[in-house]
Amino acid sequence: MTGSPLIEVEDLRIDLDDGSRKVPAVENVSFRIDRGETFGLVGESGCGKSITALALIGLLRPPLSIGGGVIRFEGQEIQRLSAAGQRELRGNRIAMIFQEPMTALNPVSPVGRQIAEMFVLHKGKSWREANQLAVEALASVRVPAPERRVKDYPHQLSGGMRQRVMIAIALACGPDLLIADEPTTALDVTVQAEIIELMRNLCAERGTAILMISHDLGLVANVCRRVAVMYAGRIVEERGSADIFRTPSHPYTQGLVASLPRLGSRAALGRSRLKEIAGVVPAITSFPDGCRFNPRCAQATDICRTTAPETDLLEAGGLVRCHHHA
Amino acid sequence: QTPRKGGTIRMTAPYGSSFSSLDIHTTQRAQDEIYAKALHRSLYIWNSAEGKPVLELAKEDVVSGGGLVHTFKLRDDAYFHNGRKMTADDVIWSYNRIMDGTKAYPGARFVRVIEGAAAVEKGQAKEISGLKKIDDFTVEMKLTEKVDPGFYFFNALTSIYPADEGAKESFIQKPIGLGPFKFVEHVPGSRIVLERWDRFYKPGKPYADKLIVSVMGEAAARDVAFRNKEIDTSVLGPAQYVAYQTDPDLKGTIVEVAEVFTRHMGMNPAFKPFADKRVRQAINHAIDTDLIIKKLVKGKAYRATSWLPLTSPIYDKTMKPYAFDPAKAKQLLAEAGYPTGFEFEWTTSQNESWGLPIVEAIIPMLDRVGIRVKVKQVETAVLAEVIKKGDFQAYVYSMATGPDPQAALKCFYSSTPQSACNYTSFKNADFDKLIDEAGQTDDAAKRDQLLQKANALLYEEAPVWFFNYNKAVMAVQPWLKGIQLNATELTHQNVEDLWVDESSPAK
Amino acid sequence: MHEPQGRADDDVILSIEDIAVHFPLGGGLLGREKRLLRAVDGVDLSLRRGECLGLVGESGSGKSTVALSILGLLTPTRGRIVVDGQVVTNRQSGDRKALARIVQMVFQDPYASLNPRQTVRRTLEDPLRVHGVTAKSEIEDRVGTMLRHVGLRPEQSGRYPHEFSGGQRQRIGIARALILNPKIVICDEPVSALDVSIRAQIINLLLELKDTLGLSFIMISHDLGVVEHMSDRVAVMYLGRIVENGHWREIFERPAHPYTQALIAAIPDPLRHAPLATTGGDLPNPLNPPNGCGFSPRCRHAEALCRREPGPVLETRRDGHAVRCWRSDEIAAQARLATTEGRLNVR
Amino acid sequence: MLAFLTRRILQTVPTVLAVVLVVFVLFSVVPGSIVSSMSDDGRGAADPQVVERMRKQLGLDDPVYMRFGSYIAKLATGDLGTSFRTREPVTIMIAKRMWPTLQLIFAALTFAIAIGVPLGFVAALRPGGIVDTVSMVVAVSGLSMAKFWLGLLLMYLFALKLGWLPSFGYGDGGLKYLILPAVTLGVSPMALLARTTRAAVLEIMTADFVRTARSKGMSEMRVVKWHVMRNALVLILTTMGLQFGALMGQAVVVEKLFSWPGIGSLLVDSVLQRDIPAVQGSILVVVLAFLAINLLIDVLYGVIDPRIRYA
Amino acid sequence: MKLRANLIIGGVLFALAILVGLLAPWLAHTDPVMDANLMNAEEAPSWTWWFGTDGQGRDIYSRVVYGARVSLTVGIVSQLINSIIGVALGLSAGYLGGWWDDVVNALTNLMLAIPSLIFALAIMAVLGPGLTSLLIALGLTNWSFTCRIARASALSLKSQGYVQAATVLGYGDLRIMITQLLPNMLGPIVVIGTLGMGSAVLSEAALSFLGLGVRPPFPSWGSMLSEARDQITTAPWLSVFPGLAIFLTVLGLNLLGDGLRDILDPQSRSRRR
Ligand SMILES: Nc1ncnc2c1ncn2[C@@H]1O[C@H](COP(=O)(O)OP(=O)(O)OP(=O)(O)O)[C@@H](O)[C@H]1O
Ligand SMILES: Nc1ncnc2c1ncn2[C@@H]1O[C@H](COP(=O)(O)OP(=O)(O)OP(=O)(O)O)[C@@H](O)[C@H]1O
Ligand SMILES: [Mg+2]
Ligand SMILES: [Mg+2]
Repeated sequence: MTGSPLIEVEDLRIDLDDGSRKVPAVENVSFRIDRGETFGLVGESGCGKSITALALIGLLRPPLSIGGGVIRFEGQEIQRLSAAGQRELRGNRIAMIFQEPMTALNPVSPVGRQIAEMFVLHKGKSWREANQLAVEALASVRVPAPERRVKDYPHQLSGGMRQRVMIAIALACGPDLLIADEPTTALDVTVQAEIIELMRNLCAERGTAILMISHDLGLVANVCRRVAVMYAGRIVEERGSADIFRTPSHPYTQGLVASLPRLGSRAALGRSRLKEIAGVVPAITSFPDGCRFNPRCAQATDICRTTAPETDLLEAGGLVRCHHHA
Repeated sequence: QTPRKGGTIRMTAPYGSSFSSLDIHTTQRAQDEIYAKALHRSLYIWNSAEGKPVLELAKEDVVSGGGLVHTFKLRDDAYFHNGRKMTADDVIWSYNRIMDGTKAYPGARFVRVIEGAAAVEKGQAKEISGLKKIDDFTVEMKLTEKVDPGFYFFNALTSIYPADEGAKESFIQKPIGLGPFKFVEHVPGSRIVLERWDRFYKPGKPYADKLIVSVMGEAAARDVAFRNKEIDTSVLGPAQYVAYQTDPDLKGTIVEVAEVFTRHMGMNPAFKPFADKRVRQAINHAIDTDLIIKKLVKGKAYRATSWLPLTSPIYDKTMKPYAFDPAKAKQLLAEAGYPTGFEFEWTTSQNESWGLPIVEAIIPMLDRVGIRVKVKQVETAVLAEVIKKGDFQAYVYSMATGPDPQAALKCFYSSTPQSACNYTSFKNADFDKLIDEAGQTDDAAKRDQLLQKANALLYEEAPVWFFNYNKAVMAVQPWLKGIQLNATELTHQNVEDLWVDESSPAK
Repeated sequence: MHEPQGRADDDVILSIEDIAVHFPLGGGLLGREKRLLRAVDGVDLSLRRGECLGLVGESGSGKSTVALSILGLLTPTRGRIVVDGQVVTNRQSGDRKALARIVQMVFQDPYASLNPRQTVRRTLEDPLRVHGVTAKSEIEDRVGTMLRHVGLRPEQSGRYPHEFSGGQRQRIGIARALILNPKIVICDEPVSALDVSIRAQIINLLLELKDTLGLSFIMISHDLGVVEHMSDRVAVMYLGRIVENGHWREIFERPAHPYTQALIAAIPDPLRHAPLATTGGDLPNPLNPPNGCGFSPRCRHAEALCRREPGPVLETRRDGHAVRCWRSDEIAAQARLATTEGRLNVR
Repeated sequence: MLAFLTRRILQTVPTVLAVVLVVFVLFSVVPGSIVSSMSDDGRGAADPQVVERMRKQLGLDDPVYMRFGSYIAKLATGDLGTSFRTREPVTIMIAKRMWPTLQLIFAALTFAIAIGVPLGFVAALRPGGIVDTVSMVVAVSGLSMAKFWLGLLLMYLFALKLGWLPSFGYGDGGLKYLILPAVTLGVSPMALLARTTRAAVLEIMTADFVRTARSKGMSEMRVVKWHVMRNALVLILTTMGLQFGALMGQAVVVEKLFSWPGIGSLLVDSVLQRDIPAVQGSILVVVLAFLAINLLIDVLYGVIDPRIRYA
Repeated sequence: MKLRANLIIGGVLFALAILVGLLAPWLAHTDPVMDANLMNAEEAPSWTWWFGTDGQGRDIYSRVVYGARVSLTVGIVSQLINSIIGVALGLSAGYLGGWWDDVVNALTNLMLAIPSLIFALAIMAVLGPGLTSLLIALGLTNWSFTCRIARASALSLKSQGYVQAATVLGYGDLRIMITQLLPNMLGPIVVIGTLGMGSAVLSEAALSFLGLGVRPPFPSWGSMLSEARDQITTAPWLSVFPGLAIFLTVLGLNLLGDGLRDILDPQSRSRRR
């Protein structure tokens, strides 16, 4: 965790305007990613992973807005940049791939053109050159017969192929950071494996850092060096990926690791009742006071119900946000 | 003022949103005769100043054979628009065509007065035996009745077509006639454009170079167009009549004439209350007709006394219309056995001058004497059918009651079928006798007297509620001169007599 | 926990015999050319009493189609389904009710599977009424019991679905499936739409109910962890066919079919920051399936034999382990090495 | 493509036949007839003999099935019969009226597109803004006015008060005659298009691929130009296809009001005067036009939206 | 849920129109039919005659008030007929599919292909002018849109879990259609219905203009407006007030429809979720 940070997020807050007031959907989020590093963000649906990513790339739209904190890209505060300056970063230096490859591509535009746009936008190429480069880009994500495929429309490609196109678009300009928001959730496991490998290899070759978002703790832990776990708009734990799985510190992380049947565990340990996390994920408008996990936490005490815990540094490395962490 | 040559006359055809047909033999609608007056000519023509038909295509009519044989000396200077001179053959050909039984031309009812015409209609003969070509410009016509052929051969239904040309398919697309203007263009649903026919037989006529007849069924649109000086003539309804009268700019444009139409409510004697003369009279008393004419019709009508209209040559000026007298009406109803009144169904169209609005105004008046009205609104086309079939208790309608008084009164002749025009199934022996006598007499004065008597009898019998005679009102732009007060239909102008001065905005 | 072992055949409560479901695409009067989509193409399965059968396979491999055929929502193009001794294929429409009392279903999306305009009470009462339970007290009784079974409080039954969380909704869905006391419950991805932290609750509930009510389950899932955890036997589908079928332990410890192997190997191991095993290629277009073995284009063991027609047949070996592969024996040995070694050193 | 067109054209045959049948049945029981309507202005009473001949000649007394049979037989040869009223072939009558109606409808659509689509775009780019509010109020108001009333007001204002345009008629076919009727007719599709466009653009602006486009570092202008427009067009096209039918209907009113020589006024006249062959012919042509336009739109879909392919 | 301005304005306008129609006997100054007194013909608006009088001397205010009854009846009843036909056909076609779906589709295409105003014109010609005919004519010619929506909803709802669940539970087809599908497709149907009511009121006016309107003597706004068109320059009050009544009511219905769409349309709802 040394070297100059590529991107640094400090105390980020994202507000959701629900018409009458502003509710923080994400709060106190801080993390940094170094050049070429792989960083994972996990958490359940609705905990704020995607909007955090959108904030990084400057794509929050009303009713969402950045309510506080700083995001620095290579030391530059992104929010201070002009709109044009932000656009220059976007796509060129920071790229993003989205969850649903079907809807993330324009259905009425050939995929080749959608790749070529990147070269026109950021490299000042003519369409003719850009189209040529698009073929190469498509070849680099190992799409067979790229010369023919560039003319295809998204619906003519399978899910895996589409996600490859997304990767080709994202990596077209050789960005420094690739944000992958659940890039494989819509795919089958066998296809997922291929996409993940492709992404991992390409980024490693080019030294691109990855921010990978997923709710699959196992996947993220496998792909990323460091993993942050989000719960209800806050990062509750940030660790090296092996540690977080082996010795989770936060009760929520512990619960997650223990609650899911893992392949091979029954064969090894026999079938036992799964560990449950009681209760439900709180709604964004009714986050509990204190530690947001307290209503579901078996170890909760009074302080958890009143005071939000600060981030603690762990001896073994990493951060945790819990009054009673292990 | 000497008429100016040149210019464009822009007339309107206000009775619907198109012309029915360019074959004028097939249609008797007032709408179509507007253009036909420019394009075609018949043996006679209506003379508005004299109020009767006069010879047009013939120079002379020699009557013989006890008044049944007419020998017409035809013009020898009349040219069809294709440049061919009209001859006796064209006249005979045209009348034969009209009698073609397989085609059902409405003009047949006029030509049928020629001997042998009915046989042609039934397919028993090829040519009308009563028509003979004496030489190229002389035709002999033998009639079946002693009538004035002028009333039969003056309107456009009996126009003279160029023989053989008229049978061609193309004729209906590009009609050819003898009129002062020749056909240029027809935009169906919009307008007919005609231009001056140089070889027209009346020297120096027509004056204008061009005639445009635009179809404009919407009164409101016509109003705007007239005020906007886009058209030279516009027929006015009651509302606009008032408006134009009160507008200093437009006041001078109004031209009006009493037309030969009688508006009335026909009562079906098959409906029991209406079988009683007293009930029919009661209705005539119960309705404040003058008030309706004054307020609702805005004075754009003349109070009807009896059947024959104001412009009828035998109109009896001494006759007084039914008085508005609800008390009398009540009394008559009581006498007839309806002291508390009754209810009837009144079939009407939407016509603004003699349809629904009138009925709406009458409903409360009749209600005051105990008669309740149920309105049945139908379309005009349906109304005509309903009336012919006798499928009504009462109807309201407007009927041509001229120019021939004898023909108008014949509608109440008991043997005239309901489907012809005896819509109220009128049967009265005295009336029949008067008509018969009038038909047989040679003495014009006596005939008029008999017909007047018949008309008075109708007043007494009151088969209808006598409403009004139409006052036709047209607005005419100040630059259009020579408008004739045609009592048969104000819009039917002999266009060769019209001319426009320099102030016309039309090129 | 108790795990049923090889039982006699009279214990079979559901048997599927060579069913196929073909969807005609296009067609119709003056329509475009007709094409057949062979969603399910010759599937044999059987389910024993009290057993949980896991059905896994890639998206579009025909799992749901099999389920819908069992439930009578689809009429198979060929083959026979026998439920509790009754043939349900070629049934008359009146039999729908009878079948309903035997087989029920839990749906994937708890948000879409409850009628938003009906209270929970109506959702549970109506099926009873349809099935001739009219006594008010009995209805109330059964609804109350069922709600308690699935961990909801009967007082909540007057609420509408949107007033419940996803996990609670799935409980309601389960209650609805069980209200008619069916013998077989088919769960089509019962937890994949749920929050990760809720899944365990539902999985535990299903297993509990299976034991207390003596239910037989068919468990369809993408998540091999869940399938392994819940199933007694597992069937793996690929391109409308069963490629492997057997006891769970056999399948997960000694997968014989290369596809099953690939499937298991593609699951990322959180404790190993290592490349994932990849197969290459996507599931082929079912409208245009490959010749011979359906998996051959993606199979690294494929030989000329594999691409030849007819494809391999489902061959049953000892202990009921069936595989559809010409070369399974040769591959099996390598596979055992690949999967067991690196993986099973869990704490 | 050719196969698609053939198939689609063949598919319309049942619709066309059904239309013919429906209209035929309706007008075989309609009260009143051409014969009575000929004398409906009260001039010259009808001559019973002529009436009878005419009924026979026009086949009005034949049983319905016979009339239908012979109509279909003739229709198969492209013959729409002979008008009762004008006594010319209906095909010729319609041919003369077709162009003005198409002119009117296309002018109205052009107006609607030229105003409605940009209005919708502008409104959607700042939802809730002043432009949005004003344009949507205008749009809803445009939808809420009786056509003939609006036409009269326009006529009054632009022809009479301002004197800019002629108030009626086809004139020499010039553009200035077309403007008022086209605007009158175009107001409601304009309003609908503005609303559809707004809704479509708003919806597309929230689509995932727009987010992707933004993530590429595109400016909003480019996002709209490169990604939103074409997608919005698909939705706009759908509205237009359906609007065409409504426009044909509205044209009846507008043509009558402005003395416009189109199919619409022909239709009203023919209905009111019971010129049955002309009624059948014009409805048939209107339906064919509708089907043709929708076919065209389907083809356009294929051009715009690659997801739609015609085998 | 935040109430939108269009919903409120639209709702108020429409409710007002309904109220006026219901309370007509109390609101009206005179009888709209019998109190024709030609002595008062064509008076301009004044304290005695709020909206002036017409050619027959009837109080326009009272006629506008009573006109609400006819016009709203036309709007509501005809649209109700349309909705019922459209939903019945569309729902059953979408749910049952098969040949019935083909038949309904063919019918819908047919109805779409004949412009509804033209179809209504033809039906009016057959039935003759009058309120019943009008209700039938407008009620039979505008269901295709509803039908399409209902069919599309049925198709998409059919694959929803709860509909499948109902089938699995052994519900009969009719029960499924009525209890599971119908309540869940009402939103868009109601929206279309509201908009359809507005266009029915306008269609009535258009048919009046073409000479095939409502049967007198009971006034409808459309017939009043159409009758008064000749006097637009001379007695503008004759047309202004019924014209305004139509405009405001249809405007209200349109706004109401839009507002309801915002609330009921699942698409816009999901966007906000
Ligand atoms: N456009 C928006 N309008 C209103 N609320 C939003 C919007 N986008 C996100 N939210 C809310 O913000 C919260 C965080 O959303 P986010 O999409 O970041 O979740 P996530 O962690 O990515 O979940 P998932 O795993 O489902 O993608 C959620 O409660 C969501 O409802
Ligand atoms: N009603 C239908 N009409 C046409 N094709 C269908 C239909 N239902 C399913 N299919 C096709 O049949 C195949 C199998 O579908 P099925 O839903 O059974 O797969 P699955 O294994 O359940 O997939 P998933 O994991 O995505 O649920 C797919 O290719 C699907 O597209
Ligand atoms: Mg997300
Ligand atoms: Mg499935």
